[in-house]
Amino acid sequence: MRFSLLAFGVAREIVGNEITVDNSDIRDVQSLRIWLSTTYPLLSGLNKWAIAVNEKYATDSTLIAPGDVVAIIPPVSGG
Amino acid sequence: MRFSLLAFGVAREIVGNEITVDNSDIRDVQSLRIWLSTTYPLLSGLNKWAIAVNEKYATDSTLIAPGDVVAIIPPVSGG
Amino acid sequence: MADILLTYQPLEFSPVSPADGAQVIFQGVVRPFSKGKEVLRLEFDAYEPMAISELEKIAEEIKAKWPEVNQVLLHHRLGIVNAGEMAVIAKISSPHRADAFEACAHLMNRLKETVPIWKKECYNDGHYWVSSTP
Amino acid sequence: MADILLTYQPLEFSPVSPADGAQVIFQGVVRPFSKGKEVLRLEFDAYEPMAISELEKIAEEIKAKWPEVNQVLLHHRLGIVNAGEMAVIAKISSPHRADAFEACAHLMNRLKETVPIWKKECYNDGHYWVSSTP
Repeated sequence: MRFSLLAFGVAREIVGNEITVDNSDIRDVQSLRIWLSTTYPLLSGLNKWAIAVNEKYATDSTLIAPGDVVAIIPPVSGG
Repeated sequence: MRFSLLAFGVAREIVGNEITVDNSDIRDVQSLRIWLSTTYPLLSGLNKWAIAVNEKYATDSTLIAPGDVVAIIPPVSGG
Repeated sequence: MADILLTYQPLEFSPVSPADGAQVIFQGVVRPFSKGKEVLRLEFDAYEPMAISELEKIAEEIKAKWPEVNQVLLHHRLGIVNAGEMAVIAKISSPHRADAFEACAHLMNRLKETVPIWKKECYNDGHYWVSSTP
Repeated sequence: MADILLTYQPLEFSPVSPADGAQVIFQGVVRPFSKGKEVLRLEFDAYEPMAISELEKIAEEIKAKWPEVNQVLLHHRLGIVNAGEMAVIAKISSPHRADAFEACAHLMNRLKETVPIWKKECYNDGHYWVSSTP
């Protein structure tokens, strides 16, 4: 399954601006989190980050479909 | 006893900008209120007004001394 | 510390205070209608020296209650103010926004309780001193 | 109804809204010090389309909770913002001031909870993504 993964803030410094993920083990946010922690161990040192799927906050059970836009959302700090 | 009496807002339209009061019966705010209500009956039709003596809010027992500046303070409505 | 002004001129926007992280500003504008009637203009009367001393007391209250507040500003117009114009501007600058919001709301509440300023609403067919008659 | 802007340009003051009696404005300015260290500048990153949609949700929340609010404005700078410059301006216009103060404080609280914007503090000797690391 292929989808785009965006990263912002501190996560952008670890993962890069945008990568294409092509991995058949990733079907939902929970399996994405497992893959991310293995692939980018530095992410584990951060405060709890959220995942957005198609520009909406997702939960661990949110499914990821081919072509989705997925994003790593570190703790926000605007204002 | 002589003192200046200022009036503001709606009270200015009844009493005028400033008058000099010269009346030996007026010794405190309470006696001033009695004199005002007799002299300017229209004041009785207003919402409760305060009296300031020398630019400070006064109570009925505040004494008035010769040369004081006394003011009629209708309900304030700034802002 | 307190920047207090009563003026017959139009009010100016307050510049940004570069050292304070949180700045809350209140602008009170003359509404064109009041209780369904068209308001042509307001006229503000004030007992100026007492109004300034009451505003200074409020600024002292604010400094006592929110010690981190760095700036208390209150500019109020007097005389004729037309619909759509600002009648009052209040500003609080502080390192933190919660203090700034609370102190600015307090400043406006206290202004309306104790400061000797009076508002007359002028209509086509007369005028009314706000809060003055039952 | 909501006036939302993410911009790499300096923020402009919002003009007076002539029909609303009460206008509360929050200005967030970059402080020159953070935790005792001199801050040279901030850099803001954002997930722009999601930030705009989260801000629109907050504006809807405000309209539901304070139906009299007429204007919700939130302008946020992105990229480099130097100490002393405004990073954010929020404004609520309403007929009554209590609603305007509450809604503006709510807007800023929610901005800091849910809107995907990130702040990096840059010092002489490095940088720090605020809230990102333990």
